[in-house]
Amino acid sequence: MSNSTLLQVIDLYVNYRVVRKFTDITSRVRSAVAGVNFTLSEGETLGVVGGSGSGKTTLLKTIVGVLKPSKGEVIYRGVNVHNAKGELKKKIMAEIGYVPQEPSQSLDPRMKISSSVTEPLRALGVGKSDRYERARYILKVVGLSEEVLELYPRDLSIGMLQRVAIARALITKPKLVLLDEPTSSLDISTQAQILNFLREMKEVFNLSYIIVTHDISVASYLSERLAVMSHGTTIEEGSVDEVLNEPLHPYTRVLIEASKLKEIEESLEEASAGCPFINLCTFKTDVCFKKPPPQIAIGMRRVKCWRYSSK
Amino acid sequence: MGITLNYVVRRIVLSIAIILGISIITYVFIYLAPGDPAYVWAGRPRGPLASEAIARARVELGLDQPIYVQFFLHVLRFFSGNWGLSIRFKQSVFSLVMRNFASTLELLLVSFAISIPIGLFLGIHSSLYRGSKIDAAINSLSIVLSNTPRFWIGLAMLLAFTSLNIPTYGRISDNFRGELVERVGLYLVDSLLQGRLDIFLDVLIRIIPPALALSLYPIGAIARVTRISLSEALQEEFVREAVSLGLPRNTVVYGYALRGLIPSLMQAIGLFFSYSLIDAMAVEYVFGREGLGNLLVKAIPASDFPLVTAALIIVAIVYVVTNTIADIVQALINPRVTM
Amino acid sequence: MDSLALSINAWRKRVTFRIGLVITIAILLAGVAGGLFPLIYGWDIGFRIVSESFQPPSLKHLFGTDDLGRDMFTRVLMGTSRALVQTTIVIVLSLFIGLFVGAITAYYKGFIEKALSYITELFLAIPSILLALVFVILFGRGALTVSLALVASWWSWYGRFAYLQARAIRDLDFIVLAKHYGLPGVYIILRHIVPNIMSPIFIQALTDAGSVVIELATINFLVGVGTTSIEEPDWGLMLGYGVRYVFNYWWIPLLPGLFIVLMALGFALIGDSIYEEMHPQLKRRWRLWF
Amino acid sequence: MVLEASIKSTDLSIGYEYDYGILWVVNSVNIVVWRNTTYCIIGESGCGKSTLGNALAGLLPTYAYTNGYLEIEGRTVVRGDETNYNGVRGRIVTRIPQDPSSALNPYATIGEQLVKVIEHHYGVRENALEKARELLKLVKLPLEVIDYYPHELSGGMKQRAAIALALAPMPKVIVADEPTSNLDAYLRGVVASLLKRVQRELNLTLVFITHDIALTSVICDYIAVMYAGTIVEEGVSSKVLHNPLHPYTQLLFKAIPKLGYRETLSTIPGSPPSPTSYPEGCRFRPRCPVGFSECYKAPKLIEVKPQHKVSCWRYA
Repeated sequence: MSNSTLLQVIDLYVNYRVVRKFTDITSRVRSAVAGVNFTLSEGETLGVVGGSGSGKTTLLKTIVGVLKPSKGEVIYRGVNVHNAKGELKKKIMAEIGYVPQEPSQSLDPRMKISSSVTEPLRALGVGKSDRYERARYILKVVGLSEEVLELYPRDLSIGMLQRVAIARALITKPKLVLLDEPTSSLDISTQAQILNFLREMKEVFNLSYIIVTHDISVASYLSERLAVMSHGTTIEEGSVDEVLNEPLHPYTRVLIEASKLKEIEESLEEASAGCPFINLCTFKTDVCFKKPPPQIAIGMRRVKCWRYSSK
Repeated sequence: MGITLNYVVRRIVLSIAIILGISIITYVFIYLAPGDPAYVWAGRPRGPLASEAIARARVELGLDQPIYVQFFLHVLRFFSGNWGLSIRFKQSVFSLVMRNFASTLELLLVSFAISIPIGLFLGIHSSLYRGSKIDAAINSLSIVLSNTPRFWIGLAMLLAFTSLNIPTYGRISDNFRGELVERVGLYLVDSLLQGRLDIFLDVLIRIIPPALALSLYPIGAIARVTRISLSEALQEEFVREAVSLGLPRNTVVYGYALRGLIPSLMQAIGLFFSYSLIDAMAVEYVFGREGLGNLLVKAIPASDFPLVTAALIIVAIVYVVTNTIADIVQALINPRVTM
Repeated sequence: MDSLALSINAWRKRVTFRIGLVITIAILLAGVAGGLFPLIYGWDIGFRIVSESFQPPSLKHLFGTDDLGRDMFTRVLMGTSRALVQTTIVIVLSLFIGLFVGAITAYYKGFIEKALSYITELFLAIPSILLALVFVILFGRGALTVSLALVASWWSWYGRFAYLQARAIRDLDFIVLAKHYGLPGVYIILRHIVPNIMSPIFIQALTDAGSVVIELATINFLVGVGTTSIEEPDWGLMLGYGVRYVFNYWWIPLLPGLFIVLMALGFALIGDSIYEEMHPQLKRRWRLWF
Repeated sequence: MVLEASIKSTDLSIGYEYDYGILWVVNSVNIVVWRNTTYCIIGESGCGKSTLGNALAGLLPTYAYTNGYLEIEGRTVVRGDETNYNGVRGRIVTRIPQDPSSALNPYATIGEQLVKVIEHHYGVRENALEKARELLKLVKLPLEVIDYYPHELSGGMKQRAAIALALAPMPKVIVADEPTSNLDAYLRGVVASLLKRVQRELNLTLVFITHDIALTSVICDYIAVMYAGTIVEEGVSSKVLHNPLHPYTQLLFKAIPKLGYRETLSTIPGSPPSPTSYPEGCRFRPRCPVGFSECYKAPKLIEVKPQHKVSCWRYA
């Protein structure tokens, strides 16, 4: 049972329109997410690593159903998240929790913590006393005292706010929690507290996480699988050990080197019509300049690079 | 690739739609107005032939048509400048309104020529010295200025100037009235075109007091808007960056902080301009100047509805046009505009 | 709770707030007095001829007497209560309508947003005086009609303000999440959007009360449609009627105007001080980094 | 080689005006930064490192209060409560901002911004454009960027443009205030390497402020660790990184997740104190696992090993 598929993301595209200058008559379509594929088993955690502008926040928001994909599907336990209606939709919403990036923005500054935390239950139609009981319980689980319920966000430190945001995601007893940069606005000492806490929660509730972060060490601390994201697509995906020990893609390699504190070669940043990572690559061939690489599966791993296409 | 309508085009289409909306309201207004327009059109006939004359007028005016045809005709007439005849003045409403509007516009332009530099100066300095006594003084002054009824100050000024024997009543001295050749409609320009400096001075002296009274509100309002938005802009990171690069104070304030504010300030000034129209009408009335205000005061007791609506539509159109221009300029200046 | 703390701070630190409060309280007292006059002295107190006409201001007649010999001060006080009631109606109703229309405009993206923001724009463009005339034709002359006409024009101002404020917060995570949980739009607008946008708009409305007074006075000054007869003790009307006497009996048009100034100023000073308290970047003594 | 001091501070304290007096956020800082070296200041948010950086770059607002001395390249910029950065700001010291997307002027192209700065400092109109191109080449940006507006650039490119802008007045000292937060590991490494290369090529003094401890080992010669407004440890980077002495530094280094490291992270109990309620004596005392009675007195920063100073009673 524990090996069954929980979430499947199939060839996901999310487009948006841009007008470069106001004098432009036409708008161009750009993809924030361009062809993402992965499968997540129950109890498994996926770390998505990517810099700002790589489309990782858009990916999370699409998986959770806030944004609509232009193409592709998100399948949660055999149900397409974006087509679900009525009770089924509510059930899926309850089973997928979402923790946004900025804890200070994810809670209404004019609302008591108790109301904010119980909001998902209110949407599910849970009665008031049940809601509060559940809120008290969940706050105890995340290690906050009951008094917090009567406070407003401005009374709490940013680390506590993050705990409250996580508590809200956990209140509906989800199976899968999506975390958007859970530690990027925290201090180092608070970051360690939250990371340990997330691990603990995972064991207590048998959760799956999808963690999106720009810090590869944070991702590898919490995850079993790792996906490296850039230019809107996952350029490499595999188990943490495989990816860290034997990176296939040149970008993954420099990411790991940079994290191992080696001085790295600078390069011009220029996207070409073909592979965007030409400048990083020592194996480039003619085809790399012409066409963007396809996704290639090697065992349980996937990589987007022409180098492996012949194998 | 999707086709987007150009922002400028969209803005213009929107403003035309708004003017159309206003014309609908005016139509409702005239339609609801007491009295029979056909009766008025036929020249208030009496006697045995009256009903026939009214019937003829009804056909002429298209009042026998169904309501939507009438409305269509109304819109058509509206956009072709045929706004009917004034009941009180027995003249074409369009030309009457336009002539008077020129006078109001002249007053407004002079008052904004006074208030824009003063308001900007006060606002910029208030924000540069914010928290100080200068700032407190300027801020209090602008609150007082923008909360004094303009027509009341105008009245006080009229009294003061007249007791000093400075002629301020009316738009132009009666002696010159016949001598001025109207070309543009703005007397200040016309007199200069004619090369008559004496007329120009006479017109100028008469326009300054009402323009001053009228400029109180925009001075205060522009100063306040400038102060608040410049204070915010000076907090911005790129202004700090300019400071850290050792650029001189004037470059930082005018070249960096203020440059980004030009579009929003223009928009605000456009708004104040259209708001001031009603004030201008009241001030005009006080100073006995011809203009939309005096027209309105005479037209309302006479139930001259075509004239009243036309005069007010001008106000609405000025509002729409100034705002459209300000929006378009904003889009032209600001490279960040997104849709 | 927040606004109370702000007001206390404003009282402690700002002379302008104290001046504004004193003026406003004085005007309120004048309004109460003006409202009580007819109850005490009979319904015709404002119209009663008490003295010779055109008496200059004196201790007996503080603001002098008008062309018919009525006491101007009594009439001005009665005008105060009238103006206060009218201003309250205009501000409260337009604030209410504007706040909700703005919040709805921003919350429902797409067609509703476009349509409502165009409608707001349209009402912004229509001069209030035109709406006043339309309303007078529809419902007859009178103070209430003109107040409602002013509401019909004034709400659009708050509608746009609220829309801009709400647009800035509608994509914040807590609103996106609430929407995602499937909470109804009414709940989100009432619990999340309105509470987060209202305080700057409330302060704006407080500051605007002065403009409403002036606008009402201007309309009545020009066309007098806010009154049912020329006898009514309305500020704008009194001034408009008095204009003809400005050269000979200056107190008739000029003195009632003082009250308009005071009332507008009182509200504006209070609103402005609270605004300053809310924006620390305006408060700090600060001369760039030079 | 004789080391010359580029930045020298003596008992430098910086505070801000707030409702109930002055809030001192930086307390008695004594540092010496040698010329042509890279000096890192690390610490958690709210420890005063950005305020210290602003003091170095001459960006303290006028409602800030100062105490002590600060000398930059032989010019006294802070003496007691007087500050004077005239001729220092820009000419001698510039700053690389934290968030380049808000620090670049959104209304002007990159070229216009560079030319404006070069013209103001060196006044050569014809050469200014040439100089701007050289700067872009130095930071490895494509030359067509000169005609781009900031919003048309990617995050990494904006940061390079901001670095070019900071180099434009040809300063001797550069203060980089967390220039890499929000970039991924690769871009972070790229920006750090770029800064290091520029520092070497142009013989600059670089003050690098960061909370990213991993990055410091790549580029820093000296490291100062700040906690609650004071410097608790300072020294040559290899010594501080590999053999930290202060209990705070030791705990902090253990709290950072390392690549491939899966054991439970150790944490520092509690949270950093706020400037309104600094504890008496050693400010780390309430959270310190090895504190003792001496710690109720404020410790001094003393050299306990060659080129390695620490402020802790255990080494006194």
